[in-house]
Amino acid sequence: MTTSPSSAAPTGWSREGIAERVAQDIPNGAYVNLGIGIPELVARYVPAGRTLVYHTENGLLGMGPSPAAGQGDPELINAGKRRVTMMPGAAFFDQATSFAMIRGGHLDLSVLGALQVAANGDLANWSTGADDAIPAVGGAMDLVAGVKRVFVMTTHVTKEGEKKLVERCTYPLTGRGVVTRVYSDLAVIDVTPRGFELVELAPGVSFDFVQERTGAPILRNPSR
Amino acid sequence: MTTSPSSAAPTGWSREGIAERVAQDIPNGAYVNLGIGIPELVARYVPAGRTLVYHTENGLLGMGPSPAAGQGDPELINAGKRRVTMMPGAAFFDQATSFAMIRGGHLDLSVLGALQVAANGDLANWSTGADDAIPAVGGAMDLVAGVKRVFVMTTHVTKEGEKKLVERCTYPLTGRGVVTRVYSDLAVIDVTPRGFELVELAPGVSFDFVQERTGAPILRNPSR
Amino acid sequence: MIDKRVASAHAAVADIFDGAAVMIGGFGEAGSPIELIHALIDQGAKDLTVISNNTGTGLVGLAALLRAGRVRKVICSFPKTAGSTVFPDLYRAGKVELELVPQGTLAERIRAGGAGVAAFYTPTAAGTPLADGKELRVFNGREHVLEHGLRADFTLIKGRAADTHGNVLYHRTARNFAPMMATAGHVSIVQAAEVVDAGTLDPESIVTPGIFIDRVVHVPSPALESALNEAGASYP
Amino acid sequence: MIDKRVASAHAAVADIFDGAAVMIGGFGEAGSPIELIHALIDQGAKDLTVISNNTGTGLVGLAALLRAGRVRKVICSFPKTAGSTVFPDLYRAGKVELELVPQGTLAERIRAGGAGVAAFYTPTAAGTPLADGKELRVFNGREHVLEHGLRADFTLIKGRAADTHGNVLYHRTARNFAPMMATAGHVSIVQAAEVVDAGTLDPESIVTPGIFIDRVVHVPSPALESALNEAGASYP
Repeated sequence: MTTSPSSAAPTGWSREGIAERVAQDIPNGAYVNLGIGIPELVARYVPAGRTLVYHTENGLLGMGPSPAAGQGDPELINAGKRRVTMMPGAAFFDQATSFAMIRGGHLDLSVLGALQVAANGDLANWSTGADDAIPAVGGAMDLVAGVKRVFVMTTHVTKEGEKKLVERCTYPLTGRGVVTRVYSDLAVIDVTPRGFELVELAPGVSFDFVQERTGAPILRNPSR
Repeated sequence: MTTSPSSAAPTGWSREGIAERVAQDIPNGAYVNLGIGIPELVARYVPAGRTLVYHTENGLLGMGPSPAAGQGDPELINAGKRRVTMMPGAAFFDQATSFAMIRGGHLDLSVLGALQVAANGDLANWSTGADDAIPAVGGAMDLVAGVKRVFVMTTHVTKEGEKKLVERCTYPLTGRGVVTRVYSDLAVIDVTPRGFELVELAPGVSFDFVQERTGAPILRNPSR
Repeated sequence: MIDKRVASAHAAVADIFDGAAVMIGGFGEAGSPIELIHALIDQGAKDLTVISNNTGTGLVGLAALLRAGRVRKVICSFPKTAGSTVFPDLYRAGKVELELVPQGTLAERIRAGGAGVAAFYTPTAAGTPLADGKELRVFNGREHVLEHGLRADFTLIKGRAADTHGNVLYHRTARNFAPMMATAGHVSIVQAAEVVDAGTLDPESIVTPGIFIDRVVHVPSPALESALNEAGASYP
Repeated sequence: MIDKRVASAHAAVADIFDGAAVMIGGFGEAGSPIELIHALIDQGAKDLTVISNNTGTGLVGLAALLRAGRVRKVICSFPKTAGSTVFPDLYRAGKVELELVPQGTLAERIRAGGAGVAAFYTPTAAGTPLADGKELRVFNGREHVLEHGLRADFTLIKGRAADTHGNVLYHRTARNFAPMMATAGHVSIVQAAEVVDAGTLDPESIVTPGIFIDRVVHVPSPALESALNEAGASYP
């Protein structure tokens, strides 16, 4: 049965559900950079028995969780400028070394948010291009250019119902052909040379429901 | 009175005398790289009250003198692969950082040997270009390309009496237009946009004696 | 005898001239050399080009320097941190120029400048608006952007400890841009919470070798941007 | 749980394949990973391209690898140290190819390879035979040479201490090329005199962060090239 976009009721994965789903796909020992905001949730859902090493591009490998409120060190922070802790085996380094890790392909995975993801893997996540916006990019372009696999975590459509998975990005790009996989509230979708390919539907979500909210064809990928 | 080259008797500065003369020209606090061999003698003659910081391109700033024979650490060595010591304030670093110091113009002075120095400042000191030679360059090209001032320490002519200060180098170059000043057993000679310029004659050596042993005109530079 | 100590932050920045390019360490407040920045505000130099990852928060430090109208141009990666209002207002009013550079490219350009590397090819930003007008070249089938080394007339950074030769240690993620900026400043100035004699720091652990540092200022209890802002401070 | 330890030098190098490019740390004997090199000789891989500053002395270590006929090509800056006879003989006999690179350019090419920088412009070697056939370009009135990043299939280095995550500390001037080579090897292997649990080393003092290291081998009392040579050793 097809549900029209206008009837989009709360369904599929919550933010936490998306984070949990992403965490399942990250192997033990992976070096991971989690983008600021929603992607940070992933760290809470890493399955027991797996150890990930978190990289924060401002100069720390082996980042640990936030300290208790009011605790911590104002000069032990993450890329979002919030206080964090460090794990056994942590190391501090300068920005040139930190981005050598990123650009040189040493990180296994980056999990980022998105404004738009295109069927060709293009990502827009740093600017809407609005005239009055203050442009700010940080390390986003470096991450997508360098990290081996880029996972995007996002709502499938915007609050206003606009599609975020599109044929071609209309917002300024962060990188071309860089996205590996998209985890939305509705589905897990790979970006392949053939375009979007369905990996998994969120519980209770139909393929047609997802396709209607997606700006490009999704292959059902029967081989999975 | 003119002395012909064929009558070249021992005269002018000894090796140690040249080293002492070079040392006079190095100000307190200078960061200095002394080439392997004769240039290393300079460190013995630094005037009292001056502290120089010695850089060895294999990764140490604040190099000290050789340890006693049989002493020292086989992994605390200089660019000539001989054991050295370290001074208070020393720091170890990797090769990329070491050559960032060199290439980035952070060293004040390099003192090097030479096969040939040309009147335009070209230096040849790494290869005679002989067919059966094993080519080896080490850090010589980096040093001459990057260090602020390059002093050459050399005998004025070869053992066979061939001129080493020439109009144009015939040996393969180490760098173009890089030599600041030449300290030989016979004289101190600047390399200027006008060519060689006399700074000082060694004791008992005449200008003509030096000019005859030099392959390009030397300006007497009356302004000094 | 080598001793790079200077008496005060004000003495350290006294010769910064109008129109100078100044690199300022820090990622957010971590590593921001507040006392040197405040001394620079007092000193009065204007038409500065500031190279720093951010643009400060509240009305102190980097934000105060901008607010005082001393900065003609900012080269940075992220000028709009939460709590940053001074730069956005100036930018919207057309009173400050912005060169936006991806963070890793900014770090690498500064490193290249300090290391005598004139320019380099990076895959970062290829195909994006930040590569507009830049030279592109394909290596191994992939488009790269030509980026140039960056140097500055002065560098201002904060260390945890420094010795009289200018060797520097940093504190945790306050390290960030400081080691590269130390190499790329024609005159590099460090404010350090602890200043010790040469020979005190472990030669194996020194992060910035003294050759890159020209002046050492002892600032025993450096202010933190967040603490100043919570107290409602503004400078001057 | 992350544990990069492998049981032996032989286990660590077991998958090095014929034709592989192998970076080997060391400046002279300082930092030369003798035990890993000897394990590689035992293992038998041939047609190797070796990237290392020198070519070894006597009949052990790097010189022994060359003498065993396993090396097709050497990329280095200085192949004729005192006491080096194996390489010169092979080179004169036309049995090994040599790519001579200025030491600083070699270091920077390896760093660039590991840092994802495709190529860079350096003033070093401009106007010399080592720039022959290379692209030249003028920046700020000065000629520069285009040099490309270098990577390798494997990197073999020696550390003073390593932890189970692969964080590494070095010993004095044995550090030399190891930190860059660790970043540029597809598989980077460190032999360390001391191996400790993660969390033991000071996070502020780590020279090579574990992300760059794939395998850690404990070699408690590494041999020194000079001591082996004085004893008249040859390998195998």
